[in-house]
Amino acid sequence: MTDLRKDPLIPGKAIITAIRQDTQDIKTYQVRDINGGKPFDFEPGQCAMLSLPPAGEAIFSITSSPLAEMMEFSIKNAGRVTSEIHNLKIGDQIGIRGPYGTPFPVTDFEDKDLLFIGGGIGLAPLRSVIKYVLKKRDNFGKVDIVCGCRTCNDFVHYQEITEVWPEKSETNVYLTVDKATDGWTGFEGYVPEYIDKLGFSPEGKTAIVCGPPIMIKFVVQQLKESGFDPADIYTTLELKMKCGIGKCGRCNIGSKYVCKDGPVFTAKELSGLIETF
Amino acid sequence: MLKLDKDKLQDFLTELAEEYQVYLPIKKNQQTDFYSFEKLLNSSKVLEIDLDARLSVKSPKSFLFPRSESYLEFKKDNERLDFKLKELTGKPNLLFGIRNCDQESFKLLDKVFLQEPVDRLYQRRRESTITVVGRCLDQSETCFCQLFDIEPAASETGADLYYFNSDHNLYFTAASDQGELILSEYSQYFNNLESEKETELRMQAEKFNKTISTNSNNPLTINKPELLYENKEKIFNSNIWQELANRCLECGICTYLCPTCHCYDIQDYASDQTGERYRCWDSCLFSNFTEMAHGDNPREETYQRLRQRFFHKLVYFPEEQKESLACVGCGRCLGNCPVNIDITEVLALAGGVIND
Amino acid sequence: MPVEETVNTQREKNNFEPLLVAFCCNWCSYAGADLAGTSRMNYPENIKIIRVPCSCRINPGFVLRAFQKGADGVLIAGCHPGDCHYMTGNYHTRRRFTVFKELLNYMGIEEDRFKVDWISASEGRKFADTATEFTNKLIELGPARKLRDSRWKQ
Amino acid sequence: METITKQMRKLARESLENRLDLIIGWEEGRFDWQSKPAFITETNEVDRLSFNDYSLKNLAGYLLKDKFKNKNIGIFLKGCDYQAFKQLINYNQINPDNIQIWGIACPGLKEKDFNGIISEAERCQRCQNPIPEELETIIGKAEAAIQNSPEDKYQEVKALESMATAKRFDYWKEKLSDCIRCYACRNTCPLCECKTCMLAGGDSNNDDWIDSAKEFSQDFFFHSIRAFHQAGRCVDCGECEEVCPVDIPLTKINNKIRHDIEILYDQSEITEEESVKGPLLDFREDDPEPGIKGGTPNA
Repeated sequence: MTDLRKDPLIPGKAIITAIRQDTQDIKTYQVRDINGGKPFDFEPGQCAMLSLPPAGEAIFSITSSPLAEMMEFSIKNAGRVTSEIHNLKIGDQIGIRGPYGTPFPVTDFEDKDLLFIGGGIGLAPLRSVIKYVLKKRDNFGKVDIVCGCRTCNDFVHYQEITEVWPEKSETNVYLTVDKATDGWTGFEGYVPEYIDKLGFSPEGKTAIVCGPPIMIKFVVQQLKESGFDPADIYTTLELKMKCGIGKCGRCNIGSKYVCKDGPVFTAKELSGLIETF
Repeated sequence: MLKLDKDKLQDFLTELAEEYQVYLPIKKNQQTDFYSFEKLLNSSKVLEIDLDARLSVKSPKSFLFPRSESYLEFKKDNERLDFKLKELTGKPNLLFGIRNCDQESFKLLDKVFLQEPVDRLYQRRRESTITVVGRCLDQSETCFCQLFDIEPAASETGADLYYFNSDHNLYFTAASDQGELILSEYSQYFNNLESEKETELRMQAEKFNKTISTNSNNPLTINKPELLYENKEKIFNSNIWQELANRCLECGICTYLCPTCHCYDIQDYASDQTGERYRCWDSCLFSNFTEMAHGDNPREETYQRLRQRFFHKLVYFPEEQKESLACVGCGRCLGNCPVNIDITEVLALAGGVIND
Repeated sequence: MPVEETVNTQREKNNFEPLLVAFCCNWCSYAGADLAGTSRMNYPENIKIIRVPCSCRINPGFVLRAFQKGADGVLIAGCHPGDCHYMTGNYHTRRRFTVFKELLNYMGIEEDRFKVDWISASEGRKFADTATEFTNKLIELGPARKLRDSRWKQ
Repeated sequence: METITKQMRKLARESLENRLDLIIGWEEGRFDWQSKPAFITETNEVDRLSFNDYSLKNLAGYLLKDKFKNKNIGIFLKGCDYQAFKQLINYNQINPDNIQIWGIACPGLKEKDFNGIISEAERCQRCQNPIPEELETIIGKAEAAIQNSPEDKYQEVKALESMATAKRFDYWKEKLSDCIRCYACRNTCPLCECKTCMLAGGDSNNDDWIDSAKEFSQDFFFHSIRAFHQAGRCVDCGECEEVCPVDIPLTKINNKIRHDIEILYDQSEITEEESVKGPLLDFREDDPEPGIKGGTPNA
């Protein structure tokens, strides 16, 4: 007899153990399973489907490091499920299932210089792999992190970005805002402009880009022009996802399914797909 | 091979219906579709079994992948959230009188749903369903199963029982132990037949399979379905899709009648604090299929969605599943499309793009 | 046997308490209901009142949604034609729900399950009577299962 | 039929040569029982145009598509199609200035059912206006057009009305149980012009009135409200019933509302003057009270 409990669509139960209001419309939620541990094992860059009946389900990148004992999600209030999540309090139970998606190939990253480029909420999917890299700092080369947001109070967990990350050896953090407000003295301009100004040399360097599609398009183009090999540029593709297991057809692009073969793709893989968004 | 006299069919099905939930082609106001045997018995209107209709209106995929199926009940009171699974109840299904193209379409659905991670909702129905294929000995003008090397007179692989429907009898052969079991358990309805009759029927089947696979008046023998797969960039970027999309109504007829379309949506129904989550059919032609929460829709235009339907079936699915095209040539889409969008027209236009 | 007897016997027989959803326009019928309350007129508590700014605010979807979620009868109460606070609101209600009531009955819903009535702010008595009569009628008719969503649980 | 096809091609060639960018008509399908909408932009393609026994599709709906909005279009409309076109003008959904219409005196068309039996199309059996008289160019011979007596219009509706309510419910429960919610009836209706439909079928992104579950109450909601939204607009062009893959008698719902509106508000034909609004957008002080057939005024 088929055991429905093992069906991939059935969510497990988890509890919200901490909530942090990062920006006006982004909160970060800490989620643990019933007995306080990590709901399931995952690798950096993978996602989980959070289930909040009767609003429904939605898929989110796990922003905490896979080595941590809990899971963190930075969630922007954008649609029906996310607005319902933003009403949650500490101690509320939710459904969770996963892990979904192909993780960042951290083993290939070893001994390489890494350039992380995150735009707005796009930093969330990168956080998990950044924390993993900074935890196992010696396995990796130089680390440069470029984050861009609309204004200076849109950075998620600004304190960690500016105080924790730069302390790590050979780790530089560069911040930019679209519009300088409230006494912002750092760089003012879009991320592609800032990358151009910083002028990173491509030798032995792997770039990981995540953010709004328009930003990814220009940044990837720029990186290619400055000599980065498309196979060394990792980026993510954002499509509507429903089942998370590559069957419901919604996130099908070319012969790939974003929820199963992605959301992490190399620029080389993306250019191989006939349909591009 | 065993013979069942058609007069005894009703009693045979009645006894079968004690053990199985029997569905069979029933003619209801000039249309033949799969309905339950009980419905036939206790329906006031005169409904009749119709084993001669070439094809049912809807494909029998709805017995393995129903239009909507709830699988989870939830109960939410302030911070507590409880889930309860909805197990499948009732007798296993027995699909009596499907065609070989439908049977072959189950194999394509298996490639999607039974591939890791296995979809138990589909598996529990697939493993318990008995299929009985009625062999075709002629083709209607909208059929083209031979293009996907499917033998309408049935090559006896996959279903539990196969039968020839000729003159006043049904001639059964079993193709699985379940099939053997049924033939032996209900042997009182069957009697064996002279071997000449059996060879005559088999010869007829052979001849029919051969004639349709060689006849070239089917337009798809000129522009083959593999055309898209072999010239995907050129055809993808051609403007045949805008031309076809001019008249497309973006409705769900082609995807919902198609035996191999398997896209679905997951929705919640809430009755105050409790409710249930269910899976239901969805169509890549609907405007909100790829619409994201913040309103952006990568496939905004009709032609992008129409192209996605043909490319997923004839290019992406084969790339992913090693050369099996997601089509069985039943012709339900081109027969029912309100504006006659037809795979032969698409491939003819595609052929035109490649030649010039 | 007067109407009262038959209704009570039926009520005990299968202790069926109908759910009557009433959309009352804020300016007249809701005030009428208030008046019925303040002047101590009793009417069955099966009636659940939803206040709407005007009877023409109600969309036929509300009526069907009410039946889907367990209502046994739906009442739309508005001002008498001509007294509408918004001048022409209830004229539109009248046309809209005359056509919709016909459509519902045509598609198989008993005529007595859905009623449109005009109750002014001073007609507390009429509100109480309408509520009582409608509830008794629903007890006779029994639960409305035709349009109820099978997934709906109380 | 050949004369109509020849005239169509002549008109199309002339107008494409001087001022029109697009001609919307019909062309042969793959099988002889098919006739599909054609969109002609080049004069050398004009010979694709053809009118045959199965050219039922109402082309007026295509005028709503954004990509045709600012083009100079020539369109062929039968009597029933033209009624829908007039409604689109009355509800100012399309701007008639850049649209050239050629009417067709419709001889009554055919349809082929599931078992291949060819019969007169249902809508033609009750058609009251086969010729769009108001148009100055009419193709085809007027006397060949079909004639039906006015009572044919609502025969089926009256038959259903005479049944008992409970039996009618069983009738509709049986019919609507075949619905697969493919939305072809809504998408093909020339007068269903909302950009996002409230009956979108429970896309889980936004709160919709109904969801896509196989649930009779949801399908009932969809079909009753879809018809009700066409109250006072539907012209019985028969498209919704024509495209339904499972043959649900949808025009019987729309025609019930048309029939009631004619009796209750005696606004039968679609009029053109500016002042007259749609029946449900208008009112009179002495309108009948809600009750069956507007009869029993409320006590």
